[in-house]
Order: sequence, then structure tokens, then C-alpha cells
Amino acid sequence: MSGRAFAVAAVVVIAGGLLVAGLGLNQYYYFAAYVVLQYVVLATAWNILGGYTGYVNFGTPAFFALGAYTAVVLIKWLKAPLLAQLVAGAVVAGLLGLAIGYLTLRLRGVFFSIATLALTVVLQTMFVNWEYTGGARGISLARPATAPFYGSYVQFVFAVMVILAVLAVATAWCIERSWIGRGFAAIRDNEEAAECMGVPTLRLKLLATTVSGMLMGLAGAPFPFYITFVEPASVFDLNYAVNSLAMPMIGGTTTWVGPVIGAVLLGSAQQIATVTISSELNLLLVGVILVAFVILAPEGIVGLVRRLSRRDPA
Amino acid sequence: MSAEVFLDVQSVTKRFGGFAALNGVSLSVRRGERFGLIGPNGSGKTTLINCVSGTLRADGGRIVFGDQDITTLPAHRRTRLGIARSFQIPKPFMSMTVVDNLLIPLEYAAGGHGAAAMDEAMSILRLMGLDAKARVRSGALTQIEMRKLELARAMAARPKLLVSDEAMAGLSSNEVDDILAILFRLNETGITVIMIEHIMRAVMRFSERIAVLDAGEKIAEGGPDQILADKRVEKAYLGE
Amino acid sequence: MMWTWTRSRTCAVLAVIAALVFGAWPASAQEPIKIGFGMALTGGLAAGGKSCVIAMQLWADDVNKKGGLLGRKVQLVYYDDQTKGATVPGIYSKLLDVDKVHFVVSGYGTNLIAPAMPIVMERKLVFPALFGLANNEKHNYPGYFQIMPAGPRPALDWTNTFLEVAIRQTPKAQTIAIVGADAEYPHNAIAGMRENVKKAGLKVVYDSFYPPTTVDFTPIARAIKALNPDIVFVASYPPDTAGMVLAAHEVGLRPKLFGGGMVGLQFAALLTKLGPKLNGIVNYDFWVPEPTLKFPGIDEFLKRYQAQAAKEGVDPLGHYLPPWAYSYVQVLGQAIEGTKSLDQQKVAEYIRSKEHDTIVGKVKFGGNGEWAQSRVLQVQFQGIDSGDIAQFHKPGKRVVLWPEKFKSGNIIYPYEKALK
Amino acid sequence: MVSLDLLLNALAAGLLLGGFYAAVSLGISMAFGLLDIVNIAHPVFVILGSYAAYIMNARFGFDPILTGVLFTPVFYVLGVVLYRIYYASFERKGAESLRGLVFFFGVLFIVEVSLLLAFGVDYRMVEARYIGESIHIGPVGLAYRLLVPFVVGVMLTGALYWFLARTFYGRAVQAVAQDAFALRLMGANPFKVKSIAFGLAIATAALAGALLIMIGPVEPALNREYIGRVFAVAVLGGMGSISGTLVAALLLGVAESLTATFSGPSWSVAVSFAVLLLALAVRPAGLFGR
Repeated sequence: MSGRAFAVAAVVVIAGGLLVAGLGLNQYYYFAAYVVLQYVVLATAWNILGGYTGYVNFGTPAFFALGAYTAVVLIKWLKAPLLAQLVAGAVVAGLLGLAIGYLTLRLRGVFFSIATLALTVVLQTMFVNWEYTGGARGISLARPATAPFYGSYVQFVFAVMVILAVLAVATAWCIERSWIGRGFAAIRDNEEAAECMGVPTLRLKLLATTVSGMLMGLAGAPFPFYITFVEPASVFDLNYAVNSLAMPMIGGTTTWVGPVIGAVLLGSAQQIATVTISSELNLLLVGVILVAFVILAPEGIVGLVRRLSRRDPA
Repeated sequence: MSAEVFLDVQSVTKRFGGFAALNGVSLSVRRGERFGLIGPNGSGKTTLINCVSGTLRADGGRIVFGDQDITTLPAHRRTRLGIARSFQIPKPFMSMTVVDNLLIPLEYAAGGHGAAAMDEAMSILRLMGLDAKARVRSGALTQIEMRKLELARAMAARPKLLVSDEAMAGLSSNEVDDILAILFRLNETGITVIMIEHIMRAVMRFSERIAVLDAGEKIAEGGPDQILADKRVEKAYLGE
Repeated sequence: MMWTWTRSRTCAVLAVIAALVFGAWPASAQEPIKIGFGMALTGGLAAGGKSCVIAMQLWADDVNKKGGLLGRKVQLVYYDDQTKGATVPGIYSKLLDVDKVHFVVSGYGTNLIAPAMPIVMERKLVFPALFGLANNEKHNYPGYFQIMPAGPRPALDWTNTFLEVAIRQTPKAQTIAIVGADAEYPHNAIAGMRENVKKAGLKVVYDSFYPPTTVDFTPIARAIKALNPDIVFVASYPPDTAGMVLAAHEVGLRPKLFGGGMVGLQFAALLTKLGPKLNGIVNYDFWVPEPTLKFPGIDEFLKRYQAQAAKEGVDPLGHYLPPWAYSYVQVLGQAIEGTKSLDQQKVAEYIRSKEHDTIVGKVKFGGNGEWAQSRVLQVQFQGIDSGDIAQFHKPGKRVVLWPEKFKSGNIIYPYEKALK
Repeated sequence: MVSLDLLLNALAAGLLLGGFYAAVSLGISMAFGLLDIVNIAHPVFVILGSYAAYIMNARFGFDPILTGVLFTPVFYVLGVVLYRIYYASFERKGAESLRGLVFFFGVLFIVEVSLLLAFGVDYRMVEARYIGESIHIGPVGLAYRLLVPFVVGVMLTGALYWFLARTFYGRAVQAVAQDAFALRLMGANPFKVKSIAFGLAIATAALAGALLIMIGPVEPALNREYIGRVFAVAVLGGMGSISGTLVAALLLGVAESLTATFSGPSWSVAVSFAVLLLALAVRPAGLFGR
């Protein structure tokens, strides 16, 4: 996709999203779409680190939750508007990404994964014990009675998520197209060779963890106003880790489209499954799909399509 | 003579746990020289090269390149200064095409970009006889092609010092000659070359000077004839 | 319960006649009254959630057998909230906007009720709720009705019953240790307990939380034992409840009064495995098979529930949650019948103003939607000699000490005496 | 408040807990440390072991340890099969460990949900005479419920240590960890050696699961709480060092127990993870790295 085509597509998606938000449809569709879009952001963010550089982050919940709790603090402390929450959530989560990257990225990739796992536990314990944000009990937040631009807050939050999703995907797109993206790919393919070919691997990895963390924080920041009730167990949910990893895997990790396809497919499938079949089967499905894809289609749907289209003309 | 010294390795030591892979090795390579490094398996050749290229950090001693102490510099900085290497076991960027493999050092180490970088990459590939494979994913190359790609990629970093780590293992004698010819040509353009090789014929033909490592220590240094005559070298290779 | 009998029977008869008259047209020519909710069918609270659905389905069957509500069948529409608050807004807007349910009731648990509150309040719906602690404290929403009998000041009343028991004993307790899990319910309960303790003039010698992932509880039990408190109050979830009870035995923790707020000692899974180690523990409960709590319909309900539960692998006793899950929709049904209306405001007004007969007894709500008066029971485990499940169906094993009105036996005090 | 009595007991309880942690972590130490297979699903196999112990206990009244021993061959076979799938799909193709990691993530869910579907969500416990009893040595009280897992955990560690150090295949496993070339010199087939090692790693889960359900109630999703802990132990122990694993597990157990006793238990679990993060930052080779 050329730069112009992408820019046009981005504008069309945002305009379409804002329009849909204004339609005042059935609220359910906004809620459902919000969740799917939130996964577009998370999957894309995960993929910038996991897919492009090959470092598996299990700590999505930590970054997501940090974004959400930053927003909680701002709401409680300053009654700050959503925009401020978004910026602050992204900054704080980005800093966490930088810090954890600095701590562990000199090590082999698996150690980083394990460190992110540990990070989630430590951070969750901190928030469980921090009374200001409600501690283990959680905190109820009243959102403003009226939303800017749209009548209802649900529509407004949906519109914001549309913009965030486009922002995240555009970030991934830019990275992929630039020398940074090629540097990431070199790191993923062979870190030692990349370093010897002049790629400043540590600095690029830190960039990846920071950007990835920022986007995850961004996804979490509107959560308090979306749900109006935040408690540690729900924002530190392992499911965020699973989904943000499974979605790019299913879609394909090497391009920006992969996570989007994965998030839309798996995210919608889960939304539909929640209201149709039992959730146990839903979980089982995720497991089976994950195993099937990683064995049979290791490059995801994008790779599958590519392989098929290459075969056809021949 | 010392003015000519381009790479100066001063009593470098590297330990893995209790095992000393390098034990106070010193050697100096002159600007524009063709330098051979040989030794039996496990003698520390690759470790030494790793310390020079920055993949490993020396535990003791100093490494000076040009007029700069690079002992603690990270590898990518050394590449930018002009040290490029190939790997004994090819480590191509598997997911990229062959030409993209070359664009990485061109962009990151040599400061090239855009169409000019692409042209340069293609001309290197032509030199190596890989131009037909430019758009092929590097993972799909044969072993021999991968070895050539290793060298091509190192060249794309526009090195002043090229370290070729067993680039010829497994090649036919014709191919060895091809590679040698390429290395000679590179050397003529002013690039210093360190060659690590098991194929004695090639090393002897190529090198102006040769150093021999055994069990982490330098046991001999000199011209090819000197080395062939050296008793200690013979013992190291053939055993008691 | 009784008064619906005759009415329902009339309705049923009418429905049958109508069916005969209109031949091919079924009696439910009118679409059913739909009641929607999210419920934890997977995740942490799934064991409870599943048993609730069984109970609520039994209620719907009961109602439909008698001809439904206002002559219309009742249909439950529910989705799995996965014990995740994040799913709740989506589920309730789906229920209301897509499925067009007539009424919504809450899922099980404080954290799953909270995210539904904004939607319910925005649309001014009547909202019977199931086992949430102080969900309405901030909102004070008039359509909220909590079936769990914590009382008008939930967190305070809940734990106060334990102290009510404590202060009536001699020798009088002076010191107390408070311990609980780092999670929603224990934090709420302990916050209430701290206030009550202050009022009762007890001295707190230990006050700490442990992470829910704790494996070994003996260090905690030992640290408490070292301080030798008269009372040990524990607010815990099932896995740590088991851990604390076992650890208390292993380190020989012998306060005068032990228990209070342990979740899990109401379920067969823990009761049968802990068996005799339960003796002497005084713990909260909401319903136990004591003669003082034999409300009309409860025995028959439990029999049917237990038959179902065996098939679905959920709590085979069903004393804790299921009767309440049945009752909160029972109250809603009675209000619909009572007002002959599907109007949210009228139904809410009816629930607020009337006293309701349910299988858990008479229910009267106060101004904030909580029970007008707390009916948290404190029961003591007595005379348990094995892990046999049959004994827990019978009275005398979990003796009601408090409140007076339902008292079914005397406490064995101090705790140590019950261990022999 | 810090009495000697309490301190001794906290230390003892921590050691016991550590012995249990060792049993749970050994499988990871072998798979991750020696074979470089990031089996994040290991804890779910431990839970599988717990359910085996539960069924045999509930149906036939078997002691959980007995079940654990009886089921090790079954789990061994399971491990070998799993390794074959892993090998055929990833290792043979030289795919990066990321994909293997995701594979095991999927396995984790499949096993967990299968358990959910088969046994429901209720907590399960076992009965044994010694559960809830304790033995007193001087001022120190030891709960059998934790003493038995400690003893079994230490014995298991010893057995594995002996296997790795003294048997042909054990040495082959260690060789495979360092150098596939050396292994070929030994005349052993790396595939066979690795499947034996991975089979053993999973086999330890049968016993560890029995220990787990002895200590407290178990439900299928419980495995997630152990993922972090076992990797913490394996990494601290120096990746694949069996004795290191035991020492790290004991350390972690003691750290948890001491925080629980003296500074309030709220932070006890986080403490072990903080230790891990610190170790990764300061001494990545683990406390006892080679």
C-alpha cells in the first residue's frame, strides 16, 4: 500500500468512525466495536515489539492497566479530561516500557518474556495495595454527565477508540516502512548479525518497548470511562496478554495488517461467542486456533494468503 | 612501522567461566594488509574475531583500531568505524530478500539510502555473482550462496577492515578461487582483510602475514613460508 | 409463595382454555416476558454463577408451569460475563438493545454488578442484584435491590454480627486479629470490621492482608498465634479459607473465637474435605438447614436443585447462593404480578414498598436497596465427625447463633472446647 | 515482636514451601534450562497431575503420593508425545522459539479448558490422614501437609540430579544443552535424548501435582499463578542447574515465609518477583549460573 493510499484509508476510517459514532445506533454495537478496536490497538502495539523485533511480551496487562490506572488517578485527583488521561496514560506506560527494556533487553529474548510476566505480578500487587486508587476493592468512577460532541459517553469513547486504533496502525505502518522497521526485522532475524551490520540493537529495542508500551497504555487509558469501575483483577487480566499475542499470530506478525486482521477476526469471534456459545468452548477455541495456526500457518493469515496468491499464477 | 598499524590487539584475554579461551593474545595488522589467522579447532580464532568485532567484550587487554581505543565499544559502533565481518555459520536475515540483507549495513553502517543504496547493493551482488537471486528470500538460498551473501553483506558496510570468518568452508576449488579473487580485488581498493580459514592452500596464497593460535595463545606469526616451517605449528596441528 | 398458587393456577387454567379455544394458536400468542442478565459461567466465580443459573431456571420453570407472569411465559436470556467486569457493559446493552429484554437483573458478585450500574441508572431500570457488597453506596439509585441480606449498612452490618456473638460470651474477649485476602470482598469486609472493632472497644493486635496466590498459610497463622489474640477474624475466599483452617490446626492456633467472614465454608467442596477440622469455627452464612430457617418452599427447591447440580458438577448442597438467586427473580416476578405491569418505575416502587415472601423468608428492602435489617447469620460448626456429605443436609451441624430470631442452638465457647 | 521461636518457624515453613516449589519447577528447569524449550504450559500439567490425584483419591481412596508415582509413566509418555509434536512442527524447521512459546500457550488453554469441561469449576481437595496434622521438633512445628511435599520435592531433585550426573542419558542431556556436536561424539541421537529429557520434565508434573493438591484446593485456572513462580525459580537457579533450582526454590520459599510472618503477607509474592527482576537486571546468569 502506498503512502497516499494508506493516508486516504486512515482518513476514511476515522471519518467513517466519527460518522458511525454520531448515528446513535444501538449501544451494544458501540460497546462491542469498542472492545474489538481496543484489541486492534493492543495487538498492533504488541506486534511492534513482538512481531517486528521478536521479543515476546507477556506483560500486556501491566501496560494496559498502567494506562487505565493513570487515568483513574487523573480523574480522581484533577478531574482531568479524557485527552489528558490519554496523554498521561501513554507517557507513563511508555516510561515503564523503557525501564523494563533497559533492565532486561541485554539478555536473551526469553528472559525478557519472563521479566514481563514478573512485572505484571509486581505491578498488580502495588495497585492492590494502593488505597488511593481503590486498592483491591476497586474504584467506581462517575463519568461526566454529558460527552463532548456526542450525546452519550458510549458513542464518544467509541469515537476516541477509532482514532486511537488508526493512530496505532499508522504508527506501525510508519515504522514498518522506515529504516527503523528494517532494523527491527534485522534484530528479529538475527540479533548478533544485526549488531555487526551496524544496527544499534539495544537502542532500537528500547524504542520498540517504549512505543509498544505507550500504545498499550493508550488502549488502557479510556477504560475507566468505558466501564466506570476499575479493579486490579479486571485490568490485570491475563486475557489481554493472550489476545494481544494470539491476534498477531493469527493474522501474521511481519506486517501491520496482520494484527488488524487477527484482532478483527478473533475479537469479533469472541464477541459473538460470548453471546452465543459457552465461554469454555470459546477459550478452547482460542487454544486450538493458536496451536493450529502456529503449526500449520506460522506466518498467519497474511502469510497464507501470500502463499496462495503466489501459487495461483504459476 | 607502528604508524602503519591499523588494528592493534594488545594482550587480549577472554574467559568463559574458568576456561580461558584467549590468554593474552597480541597481534597487529597493518593498513592494507592481507592477514591470515589459523589454528586448530577450539584454538580461539573465532573468539578473537568476536572480541575484535565487538560481539564479545574482552576481559582484559586493549584493542585499538586506527587511532581509537575500541575495547569497550559496542559492535555496531565498530562497524560504523569500518570493521565488518562475515560469520562462520551464515547468519542471514532470513525473512528478507537477498538485496534487503545488504540494505541493512548500507543504511545503518555506511550511511547510504534510497536508490543509490539500492544500486550499490546490486553492484555488490553482481560482484559476488548473486545478482540473479537479489529478490529471493535469503532463507531459500543454498549453503554456498549463503556464504557468498555473508561476504556480500559485510562488504555492504563499506569496511576499512574486513574479517572473513571461514568464508570458503564447503566450497569447490573453483568457488574458492572466485572468492579469493574477490578478496584480492577488495584488498587492491585499500581494504585491509583478515582471513580465518581452514583451507591452507587459500590462506597461504592469500596472506602476506599469518598468525597461529593454539589453546588461546599465539604460537607463531610471520610470512607463509615461515609458518609452514615452524615446528610448533606443525605440532599444534598434527599433535605429538 | 402461597398466594401465587391460586392465582397462577387460575392463570394456567385460563391459558389451557385459551389454547383449546384458539386451537393451533399456542397460549403464548403474546411474546414471553424476557429477563436478562450476565452471569459468571467461566472464570473465578463460575462455580457460584453456574449454580445461580440452575436456580433461576428452576424459578422460570415454576412460573411457566403455573402459566407465566401476566399470562405470558417467562424466558431467561443470559450470557457468560466470564467473571470479567469488562464484558458487562456490552452484555447489558446487548440484552436491552438487541434482545429487547423487559427486565434485567444483576450477575453474581460486586465486581460484576458495578459495571452494569451506569447503564441501568441511565435508563432508569429496576435492578434486582445478587450478592454485591455496598454496590449502591455511592449511587444511591432507587431502582437497586440487593437480595443478599447484609443489611442497610452492608460492610458494617455484615461483620458486626460476628462481634455481636463475641461480646455476649464470657470470659470476655479483649483482643482481635484481623486477616484477609487482597481482594474485593475481604477488603470491604475488613474495612467494616475495623470500624466495628473500634466501637466495641477491642484491641487490634494483628491486621494484615495476604495475596490471593499465597500457597502456605502457616507463617500467617503462626504470626497470629504469637500475638495470642482472643478473636481471630478471617475474611477469605475458598482456596485461602481452606489454607487458613488447615494452617490454624497445624500451628495450634486457639483463640476464643475463630472465623467470621470465610467464604467457602458454605460449599460442599470445602465442608466435606475439612470435615472435623471445622468444629468450633463461627462463620457467617445466609441459610442453613436449621429448623428456625425452614421457610416454605425451600426444601422442595433444594431437592430439585440438588438433582440438577449433580449433573452439572456444581455445589451439590446449594445452601449458599441458589436460594438467593431464586429469590431475587422471585421478588421481581411477584412485583410484576402485583403491579400487573411491565413498567420499571411501578415495579420498582412495588418492590420498595412491600414485604415479599420468598423461599429465603420475608424480604423487606430499605431506602438504599439493601435489606432493611441485616440477616447475616453467624453459625457454628458443631459435632462434625467425618467428611460425609449427608450430615450437612441435616440440622445441628451448623448451629445458628445469631440473630436471636433464628437462633437454633448454643455456642460452644471458647473455640478450644469445640475441638475435643 | 521478632522472637526466635517465630523466626525458626518461619525459616522452617519457608524451607518446606521451597521444597515444594522445587518439585513444581524442576520440569521447567529441565525443559527451559537444558533443552531451551519454553514450556509455559508446565504448570497446567501440574494441575493435570493434581486432578489425577484427586480422582484416584475420591474413587479409590489412593494416597496422592501413590497416585503421583503411578502416574509418572503416563506423564512421561505424554511428554514424549508432546515433544514429538514440538520437534516436528518447530525444532526441525529451525523456527524461532517464539512460535514454540505460542504453541505451549495454546496447549495451556486446551488442557485447562478440557479440565474445566471434565471436572467443572469447583475447587477440589484430597483426603489423607496426615493432612491437617503436624509434628513438633523443639519449638518448631512442621505441618505434614507441607513436610511431605518438601521431602518428595527434595527426593525428586536428588533423583534427577543423580540421573543427569550418573547415567549415560543424563550426561547426554547435559551435553545436548551445551553442544550438539559433542553429543554426536558420544554417539547419542539428539532427538531421542531430548524426548527422554522432556518426557522426564513432564513426568515430574505428576508428582508435583499430587503435592499441590495435598497443600490446598485446586481448580483448573490455578496453573496461571504458578507460571511466574516456576520461571522465577528456574531463572534464579541458573537455568538447568538442578541443584541451583533447589537452592533458588528454597530461597524463594524462605523469602515468602519471612515476609509473610514479619512484615505482613501482602507483599510476600511480589517479593519473590522483585527478587527475580533484580536478578535479571544484575546477574542474568542466575544466582548459580554456570
